[in-house]
Amino acid sequence: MSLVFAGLCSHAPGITARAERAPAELREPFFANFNIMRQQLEAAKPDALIVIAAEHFANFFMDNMPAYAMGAAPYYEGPIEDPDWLKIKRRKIPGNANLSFRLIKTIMQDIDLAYSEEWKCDHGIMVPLHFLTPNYDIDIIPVNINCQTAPFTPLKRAWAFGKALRKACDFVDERIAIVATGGISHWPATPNSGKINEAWDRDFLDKFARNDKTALLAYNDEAVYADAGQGGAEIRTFIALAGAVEGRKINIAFYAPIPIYAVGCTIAMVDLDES
Amino acid sequence: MSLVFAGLCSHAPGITARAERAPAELREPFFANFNIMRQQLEAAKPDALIVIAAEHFANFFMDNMPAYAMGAAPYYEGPIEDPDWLKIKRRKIPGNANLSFRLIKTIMQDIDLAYSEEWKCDHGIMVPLHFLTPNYDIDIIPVNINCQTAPFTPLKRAWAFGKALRKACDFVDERIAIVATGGISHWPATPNSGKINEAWDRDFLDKFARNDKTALLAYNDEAVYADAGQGGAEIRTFIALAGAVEGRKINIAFYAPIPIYAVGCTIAMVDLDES
Amino acid sequence: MSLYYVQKFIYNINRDTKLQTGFAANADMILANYDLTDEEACALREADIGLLYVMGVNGQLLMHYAAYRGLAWDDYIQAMKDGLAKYGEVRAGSYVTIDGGAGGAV
Amino acid sequence: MSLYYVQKFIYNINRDTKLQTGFAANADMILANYDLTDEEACALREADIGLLYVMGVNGQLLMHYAAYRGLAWDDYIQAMKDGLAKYGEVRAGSYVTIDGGAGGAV
Ligand SMILES: [Fe+3]
Ligand SMILES: [Fe+3]
Repeated sequence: MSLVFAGLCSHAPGITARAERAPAELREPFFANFNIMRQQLEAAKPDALIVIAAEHFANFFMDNMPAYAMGAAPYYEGPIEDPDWLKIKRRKIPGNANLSFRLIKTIMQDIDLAYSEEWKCDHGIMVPLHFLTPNYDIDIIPVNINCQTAPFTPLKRAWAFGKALRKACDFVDERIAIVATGGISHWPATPNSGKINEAWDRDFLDKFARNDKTALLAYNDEAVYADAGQGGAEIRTFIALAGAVEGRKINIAFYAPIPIYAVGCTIAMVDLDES
Repeated sequence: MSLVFAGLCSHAPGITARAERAPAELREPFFANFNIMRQQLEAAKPDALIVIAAEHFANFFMDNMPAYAMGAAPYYEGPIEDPDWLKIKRRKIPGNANLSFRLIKTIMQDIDLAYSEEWKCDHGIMVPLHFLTPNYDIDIIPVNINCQTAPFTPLKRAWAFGKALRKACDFVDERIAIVATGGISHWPATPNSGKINEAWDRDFLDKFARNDKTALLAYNDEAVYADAGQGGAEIRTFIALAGAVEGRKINIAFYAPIPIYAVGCTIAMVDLDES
Repeated sequence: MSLYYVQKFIYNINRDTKLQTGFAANADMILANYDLTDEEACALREADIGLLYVMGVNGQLLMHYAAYRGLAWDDYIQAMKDGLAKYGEVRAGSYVTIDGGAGGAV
Repeated sequence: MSLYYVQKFIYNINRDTKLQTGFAANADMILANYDLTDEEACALREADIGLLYVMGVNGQLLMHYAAYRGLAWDDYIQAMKDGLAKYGEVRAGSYVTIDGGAGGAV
């Protein structure tokens, strides 16, 4: 098998844009766990990193909104946001179109994904890369799941996508890492920004850590919106990762609500070697 | 059940752009069968007409190429081509966004279709509408299957899409008509334009008429390209229709190679009432 | 009713630095490419973030547009609150304010 | 090697009458928005349909571009044949000519 790393992290733009405004006793362990994740990712020596993201209208609009899309370009660009605002420099990021298309051709036998021969990354991908591949020296392959506008990708299809992605990874010779990135409960980009439903988050993370497919797919959009806000739709990225590592537990390395970052900040990794 | 009409027709731009250049003994029976199809469509009193098309880069490019997309706009526009070239006037065409989204929400449980809140129609939709709804007085819902650039939508997924579309049609109260439109063998937009593999076409149409799922899904992209040209990829629209009327035979009302129209011209209809 | 095109303009300009240059040079010429009411075109030109929020622009589009138009984070949050006070409740979409903005960090 | 952007320009202009107006007024300014070699920009500006065909532009894009640039049907087919004679075989993509163009209607 060629999946060599699987993990999940938050991507809220406040993590870099407003980094210093969080209390040090929350920020420091959060960033320390990003560092641990980076070390484990590097130790896995991946040839490519697939980022399963929930973008925020960087590439996809309602003129053509795919349930999922995968990048297939030789390079990508980001961030689309004002670099001074996000505090991440705009740059090109290396890709691998040939590998992308090999993965896509396998996945599309089961999952009707769109493919994109150009891609602009927003904070949803740039914040994770800022911490995990700070030298931008690993080929990335961006993936988006529609978490941004209803009708959203159904949860069971997000799971099926993760499973199909895993099958495709196992089918290529390259060493593949997957990082999913999304928020749990949050009310971003509203006056409620900073509101976090910690009890809901911890209950969700418990199901996620146990990789309880039935429990994860039992959520419904209306309840998630009511309990977990607009940002709750991003649980699709968690569920896709769970599908990709079906049957394995997921270690929650860090969780803490950090209101000025507007999300319950999360770092999770999967031990792919455990029996 | 609320599917009230199902049929298929050719859409090559030469059918209108170069109408008078075909021999009258071929053109007249072809256009007469378009007329019969229009009468049957009108007699079915549909509330909306879903056109399953193979577009030609009217709305979708390799920056975001969906396996299929469905329109969800209050109106559409077309043709994108020079109206004097296509000989079809540019106009708005009525849509029904509410109905579109009800269909999409059902379909997306099984099929990961993209949705599009605006859509520009090319000859792939305008030529059929020119003959079938000449007064543009029926709400249309455009659908595209990627037949234009590899990797194409797998044939088995095109079939599955047709089946999911049928399920969604049966789930709404409106009376729905479906017209699929595509070419069989052809080498369009090359110096070979006009080349037609009649033997291959007739063999394909035999399988299509019998609605032989196994035979239809046994085609593969390499052989179709070799035997049926660049345009052969459009058999996906035939296969989606076959999936939508699974178990029913399809009547080939007309078939004749018409080289100046660059395709074997086809009209087919399904008797939805037969037991 | 052209919220779709308000959002499409924001989508396009948020991701395209060449369009940003064109908009800085001649905003009206760029806005003329979108099917907008006068109120919508004015809100976009004047960066009336509060009104755009109340109109129902998806927050993920508006947050980036506010940053591109130069609003610092706290000012952007305040602009939405001011918009609610001035124009009333959010008219469309899912980016409504709940509980009067309770739980917010700013 | 920027066939992707040659095709993207054609895709955009085929479907957008406002872009067509801008291109008619100042072709170079519009083409500057795409990552093109000099040969590519020249072929697009001069409507060298034969060269664009040989470069590997998808036929479904090129057919519409030729019509937009005013080529009648038979002239468009002839332009591809002339391109093959002048520039050699199609370099990329699947819209190759087979059997020397046998079976064609024009
Ligand atoms: Fe997000
Ligand atoms: Fe076609």
